[in-house]
Amino acid sequence: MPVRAAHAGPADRPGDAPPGAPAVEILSADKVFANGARGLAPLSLAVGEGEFVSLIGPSGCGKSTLLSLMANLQQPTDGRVLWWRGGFDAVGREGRRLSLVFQDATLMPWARIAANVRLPLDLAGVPTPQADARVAEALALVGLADRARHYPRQLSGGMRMRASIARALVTEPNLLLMDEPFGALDEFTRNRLDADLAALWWRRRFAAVFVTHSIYEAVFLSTRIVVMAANPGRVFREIDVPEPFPRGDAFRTSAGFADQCRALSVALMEASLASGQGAAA
Amino acid sequence: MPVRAAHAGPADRPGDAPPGAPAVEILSADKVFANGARGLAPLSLAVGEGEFVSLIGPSGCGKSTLLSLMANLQQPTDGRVLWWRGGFDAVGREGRRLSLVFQDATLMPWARIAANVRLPLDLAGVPTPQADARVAEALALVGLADRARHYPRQLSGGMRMRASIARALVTEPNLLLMDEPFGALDEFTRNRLDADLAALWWRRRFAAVFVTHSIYEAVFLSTRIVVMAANPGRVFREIDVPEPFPRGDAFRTSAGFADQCRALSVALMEASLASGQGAAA
Amino acid sequence: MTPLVQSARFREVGPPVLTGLVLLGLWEGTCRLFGIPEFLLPAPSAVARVFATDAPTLLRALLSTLEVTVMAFGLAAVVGTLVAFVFVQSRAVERSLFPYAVMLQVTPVVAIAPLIIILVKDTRLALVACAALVALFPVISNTTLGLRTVDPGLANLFALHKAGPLQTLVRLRIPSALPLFFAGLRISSGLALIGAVVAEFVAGTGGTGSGLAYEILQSGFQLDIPRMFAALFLITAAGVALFLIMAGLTRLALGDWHESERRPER
Amino acid sequence: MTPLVQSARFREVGPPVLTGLVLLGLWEGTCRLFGIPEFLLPAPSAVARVFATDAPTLLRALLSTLEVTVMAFGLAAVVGTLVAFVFVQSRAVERSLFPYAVMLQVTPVVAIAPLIIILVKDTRLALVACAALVALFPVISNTTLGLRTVDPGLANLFALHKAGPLQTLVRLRIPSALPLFFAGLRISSGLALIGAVVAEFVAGTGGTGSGLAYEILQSGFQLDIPRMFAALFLITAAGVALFLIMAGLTRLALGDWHESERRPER
Amino acid sequence: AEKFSYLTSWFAQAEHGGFYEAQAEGLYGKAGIDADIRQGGPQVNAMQLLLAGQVDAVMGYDFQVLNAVEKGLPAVTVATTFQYDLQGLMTHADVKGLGDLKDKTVLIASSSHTTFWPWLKAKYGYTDAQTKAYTFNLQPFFADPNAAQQAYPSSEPFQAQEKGVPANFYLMAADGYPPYGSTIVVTRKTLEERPQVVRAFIKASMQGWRDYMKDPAPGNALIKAANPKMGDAQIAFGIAKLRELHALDGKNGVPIGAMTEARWKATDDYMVGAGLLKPEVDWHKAFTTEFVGDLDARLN
Ligand SMILES: Nc1ncnc2c1ncn2[C@@H]1O[C@H](COP(=O)(O)OP(=O)(O)OP(=O)(O)O)[C@@H](O)[C@H]1O
Ligand SMILES: Nc1ncnc2c1ncn2[C@@H]1O[C@H](COP(=O)(O)OP(=O)(O)OP(=O)(O)O)[C@@H](O)[C@H]1O
Ligand SMILES: [Mg+2]
Ligand SMILES: [Mg+2]
Repeated sequence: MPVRAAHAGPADRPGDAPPGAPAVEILSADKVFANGARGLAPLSLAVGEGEFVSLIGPSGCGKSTLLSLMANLQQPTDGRVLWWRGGFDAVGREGRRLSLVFQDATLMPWARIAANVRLPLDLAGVPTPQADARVAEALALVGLADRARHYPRQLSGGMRMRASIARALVTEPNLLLMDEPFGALDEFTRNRLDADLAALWWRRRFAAVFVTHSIYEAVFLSTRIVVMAANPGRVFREIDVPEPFPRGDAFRTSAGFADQCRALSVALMEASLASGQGAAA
Repeated sequence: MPVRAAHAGPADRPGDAPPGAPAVEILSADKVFANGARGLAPLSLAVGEGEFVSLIGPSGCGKSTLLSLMANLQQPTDGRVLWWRGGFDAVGREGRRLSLVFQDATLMPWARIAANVRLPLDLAGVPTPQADARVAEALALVGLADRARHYPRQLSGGMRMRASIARALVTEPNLLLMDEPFGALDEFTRNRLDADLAALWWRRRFAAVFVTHSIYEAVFLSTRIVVMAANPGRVFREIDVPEPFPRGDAFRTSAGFADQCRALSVALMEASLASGQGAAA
Repeated sequence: MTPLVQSARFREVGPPVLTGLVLLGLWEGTCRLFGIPEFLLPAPSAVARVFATDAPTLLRALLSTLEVTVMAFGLAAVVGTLVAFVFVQSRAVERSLFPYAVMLQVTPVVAIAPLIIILVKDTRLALVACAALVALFPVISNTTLGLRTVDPGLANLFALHKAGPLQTLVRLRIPSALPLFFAGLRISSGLALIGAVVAEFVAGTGGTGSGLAYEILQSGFQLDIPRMFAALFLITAAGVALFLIMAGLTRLALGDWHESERRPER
Repeated sequence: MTPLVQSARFREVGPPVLTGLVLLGLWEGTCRLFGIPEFLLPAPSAVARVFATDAPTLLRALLSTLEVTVMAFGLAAVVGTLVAFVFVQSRAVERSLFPYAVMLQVTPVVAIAPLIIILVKDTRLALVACAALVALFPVISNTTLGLRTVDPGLANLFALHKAGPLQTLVRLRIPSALPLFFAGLRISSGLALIGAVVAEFVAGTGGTGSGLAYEILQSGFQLDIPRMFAALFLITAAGVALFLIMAGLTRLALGDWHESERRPER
Repeated sequence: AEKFSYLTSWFAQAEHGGFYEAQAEGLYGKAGIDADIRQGGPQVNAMQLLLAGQVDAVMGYDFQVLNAVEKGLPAVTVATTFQYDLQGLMTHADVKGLGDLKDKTVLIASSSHTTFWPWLKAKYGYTDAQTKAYTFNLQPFFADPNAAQQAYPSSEPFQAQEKGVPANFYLMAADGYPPYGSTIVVTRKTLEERPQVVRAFIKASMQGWRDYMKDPAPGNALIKAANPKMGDAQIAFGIAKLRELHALDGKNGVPIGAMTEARWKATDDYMVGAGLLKPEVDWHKAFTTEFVGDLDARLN
C-alpha cells in the first residue's frame, strides 16, 4: 500500500479514468484567527476532477477550516485557493458547480424539507418541473421521500442531516465538499448512503472532499486519504487507495480493505499522538 | 449470549453490584406529535441504578424522543414516566441529579466554555471554589482544559460537543442521559472518551442511558442494549451484555466482544428491515 | 368550574377583560370615594354617559382619525421596509444614511408641520405624511436589525451558491427578519395612531369631517372633560385593536416556526 | 490614496459626513438658485449665522431639553425592562397587561399632559413623566419579544436543571434578549427626545431655563425661521448623538457574539 | 402679604404689560398681595388649572367661562382688561374687509371653530371647507397669496411688516363681535373666601395698566425676563396698537377693567344663536360687576 509524505505529486488514478485537472487547489495557505490562534499551518493540497479525497484527523485539527477555505467561506491568512485554476468566480460558470454539506444540518427553519432541498436549484434558476423532479430524486436517495412536507424541527437529527445531504446533491455538483455528513446516522443507514454515494461518484465522477471520523468509510469511498494533525492544523500524511471501482459490499470484506484500514488506523494514531495538547490529550 | 424479548424483567447485574432500583421508568408511554405523526408506540422501559443502557436503532426511530421523555422535556401522550419511583419533583432532591447531553452541543453563545460548563453548578448554587475545581476537572476529562476561555464559535464541532459532555458530567449526576455524544469525534478521541466514560461509570455507578450509532461503543459501554425500530418507534429487542467490569482495551479484542458485536449487528439489521419506509428505506 | 372558564377562547380573552373591569372599578371607586370633580378626572360612568349621547359624532371622528392612521401606517411600513432593504445592502450605505433616518425620527412633528402644510396642499395628505414620519423609524430600525440577524451557516450557504443580493434578501434575509419586522410594525401601528392624533392637533382643520384630536381640543377648551376622556378612550381602544390585529398577523405569519410565537407541545 | 482615506476610522465616519455635506450643499444651492426667502426655508448658511451669534442661548436650551430627555430615557428603560420581566413570567400576565401597555403608548401626550402637570407639581418632573411615557413602549415591546426568543435547546437545559424563574431570567432570557433590548433602546432614545420636546411644547414652560421647544415656538411666532432651524438642528443632532451612543453601547455589549453585530472575519 | 397667582394666556408680551408693570412697580405689594404672574402657552388649559386650584386667577375668555357655567363649573369673571377681544384676521393687501374672504383660504386654530369662526360664518356665509390649520407661524400665509389667517393686532401684523409683506388687519370687534378680551377669572370659592384680595388685585392691576401706557419700561423689563425672545420693537408696536384700538378704555373712555351686563348679554345672545351654548344657561353666573364699580384708573 503506497503511503506518501505530505505534498507529494498527484495520485495514480484508480479505475480507468485519466488523472483530472485540479478542481480545487490550496496553495501554501494558512489560517490565523482573530484571537491569534493558528488554525492551519501553511499547507498545500490539490483535489483533481474525478478524485474522491477524504480528510481524517483528530478533533480540532482544522478539517472544517480547510473545507471552508475550499468553499470560499473563509479566506486564508496567507497563500491562495484556486478553483479550476481560477478565482472563486470560476465557480458557477461553465456548469462548474460546488456544493457543501456543513457539519450541522443548517436548514431554513421556516421552509419545508422539499423547499430546503430545492433552494440551490431556485438560486440557480432551474425551471420548476425539472427542479421538482430532481428534489424528489434527491430526497428518495437519502430516504426522506415521505418527509418532503415536514418542517426541519419535525425531523430527527439524522433526518435533518440527510436533508442537508440531499440539498448538496440536488445540483449535481462537480465539486462536492462534505463535513462529516454521516456522523449522526446509524450504521445501517450510513452503509447504505456510503454505497449510494460511491455509486453516484462512480457515475458522475465529481471531485469530492469528504471529512469523516470513520476509517472504514474513508477507505471505502476514497481514491486518496489525507490524514491531518493538529497544533497547528497540517497535512500529516497522504494515503492512496488504489483499489478498483466500482466498489461494492464485497470490497468491505476484502483483504485489501482490511489492510488499508489497518494502515490508516496506524497513521491516524500517529497523527493523534503528533497533535499534542489541544486535541484530546 | 442472552437475547430477550422486549418488556422482559430486569437484567442480571454484571460485576458484583446488586441490581438497583429503577432510576427512570417508562410505563407504557407513547408519543403522538401535533401533526398526528406517531413518534413512539406505547413502550415500557426501566433503567435501574448502576445500569448502563444503550439505545440503538435506525435514524428517526424515536431515540431522541424517548430520551426527552426521560428528561421530562416532552410529556408522553399516554402512559407515565417515573423517576426514582416518583414524579419529576424527585429529581434535584436528596442528591438525585439528572444530566442530559443533547444531540447537538446547545451551548450559550454569549458565554465562554468554562462558564457554559459551570452553568449547572451555578444553577444548583454550588459555591465558587468547589465549582471552579469541578469545572477544571470536567474540562480536563474531555481534553478541553486549554479552551476554557474560548467562546463556543471559536471551537470545532467536536470540541463543542465535548464541552457539552463536560457540562453534563460536572454535576456528578445519578442519571445521565446522552444523545450520540461522541458522534462528531474522531475514532482516537472517541475511544479515549469511551474508556474514560466506562471508568467513570464504574467508579460512580450512575444510571446511564446512551444513544449511539456505534455497535462497538454500545457493546463496550453497556450492561444492556435496547435495539429500537421505527414506524412506529418501539423497543425491538433487548440484549444483555453480561461481560465483567471494569472493561479495558483488552475487552475490545476479546472473543466475547466480537460475539456481542456480531449479535447486535444482526439485531440492528433486523430492526432496520422491520422499520419499513420512513427510516432510510 | 363551568365549561366557559375552561375554554381556550375564554383563557385568551378572560384575563385582560377581567383586569380591565377591575381597573375600571378601582377608578370609579376612587372618583366616588374622594369626590374627585369631573373636570379633573371623570369617573368611567361619566365617560359612559357621553357615549350614550354623543356616540355618532365621536365615532365619525374616530373613523376620520383611523383613516389617516391606516394610510400613514401603510406608508410607514412600505417606506420603512424599503429603506431597511437599502440599508442592508452595505454597511457603508447604512452608515451614510442611518443618521438621517434618526433625524427624521427626532424631528418634532409640531416643528415641521408648517413646512409639510406648505408642501402638501391637501390637508388630509399632510396629516398622513406627518403621522407616517412618526411611525417610520421603528420599522426601519427593527427591520434593518432583523435583516442583519441571519444564521451565519445559512448566510454561508447562500454565499456558496452565489445567491444575488435580491435572492439573499427574498429567501434568507426577509424570512429571518419577519419576527423583528412584525415587532417593528407592532410599535409603529401605535405610533401611526398617535402620529395621526398629534398631526391633527397641529395641522388638523376643525369643523366637520375632523378627527378625534379636534374633539379632544374642543372638549378641553369647553372643559367637557368626560367627553375628552371618551375621545381618549376611543383612541386607546383603536390602538389596542390595531395592536391585536398586528399580533394576530404575526402569529399567522410566524406561528409555525419562530420560538417567540410557538406554543410548547404537550 | 492618502492614509487618511484608508484608515478604519475614516471609513466609519467618512460616508455619513460626506453624505451630510452633499445634502447641505444641495440645500444651500437650491435656496440660492431659486431665491427661496429665508422665512420659508432658510439656507444652511443662514442657520450657521444664527449659531455664530446665538450659540450660548441655544446650547443652554439644548442642555435643558437633554436633561429631561436623559432622565425620561433612563426611567423608560428601567420601567420598560421591569414591565417586560413581569410579562414573560406567564402568558396570562402578558395577555392581561399588554393591552394596557399599548394604551399607554397610544394615549397622546398632548391630551394627558395637563393631567400630569396637575398631578405632578414640579414642572420638570412632569416633563420627564410625559417624555418617559412616550419612550416606554418600544422598550417593553422589544424586550418582551427578546425575552421570549430563547433557543429552545437552552430553555430545555434550564428546565432540566430546575432553574428558577429568576435564574432563567438572569442567565438565559436576559442574555438572549440583549440584541432586541438594545434595538428597543435605540428606538426609545429618539422617542424620549421628541417626547421631551413635545412635553415642553405642551407644558408651555418659557423664560430662562426653558428648553428647545420654547426656542422653536418663539422663533416660529417671530418668524425667525433660521433660528427655528438652528434649534431643530440641535434636536436632530442630539437625537443622532443619542443614537450613536446607544449603537456604541450595543456593540460593546454584543460585539463578541451576536450575528447582527459581528464583522466577518477575514 | 397674601399669595395670589395669575396665569396669563400666552408667553409674556405687550398685551400682558399692565400686570408686569404692577409687579415691577410694587403695586401688588403695596396692596398687601404677594402676586405671582405666570405665563401661559399654546397648549396650557388655563381654565382647568384654575378649577384644579393650581392658580388663583387666570386670563380668561368669555366663551370659555360661559361654557364652564353650562357645565356647572364655578368660574366667575371679575374684570376685563380689554374692552374688545383683540382677535382679528390678517389678510393680504387685496382684501378690503372681513366680508371679502369668500374665495380665500382662512387659516384658523382649531379652538377658533367654537369662538369667532361661527360668527364669521353666520355673518358672511363662509364655510368650514375654506379653513386650514393655523400652526402659529406665518410661513403658510406668506407662501399662499390667497390665504388669510387669524391674528392679534400686536403680533402677526408686526411680523408681516418686519418681513416686508404688505398685509391688512381687521379687528372682528369692529364689525360687532361681542366678547371682552383678556379677562380676569377666579373660582367662586376664591370670590367668596377672599373677596378683598380679588378686589385689591384687580385694582392694582388696572393701575399697572395705566402706568404701563405712560412708561412701559419697568413692565417691559419683567416681560423680557420671562420671555427673552420678546423684542423691544415688537413690544412698542404692540403698545401702539393697544392705544390705537382703544383696547383699554374703549371708544368712550371707560375706566380700565370695566364690564357691563349689557355686553355679557350680547355675548350670550351670540353664543346661543350660534348653537355654542344652551339657551337655558344662566349667563349671569359667568361674571360679576361687583369689583369693577369702583375702578378709577383711566388713560389720561
Ligand atoms: N415535533 C415533531 N413533529 C412531528 N414529528 C416529529 C417531531 N419530532 C420528531 N418527530 C418524528 O418522530 C420520529 C422520531 O424522532 P427522533 O428524533 O426521536 O428520532 P431519533 O431516533 O433520535 O433519530 P436520529 O438517530 O436521526 O436522531 C421521527 O420520525 C421524526 O420525524
Ligand atoms: N473563529 C475561531 N476563532 C478561534 N479559533 C478557531 C475559530 N474557528 C476555529 N478555531 C480553532 O481552529 C481549530 C480547527 O477547527 P476546525 O473546526 O477546523 O476543526 P475540525 O478539524 O473540523 O474539528 P472537528 O472534527 O471537531 O469538527 C480548532 O482548534 C478551533 O478551536
Ligand atoms: Mg469540524
Ligand atoms: Mg436523535
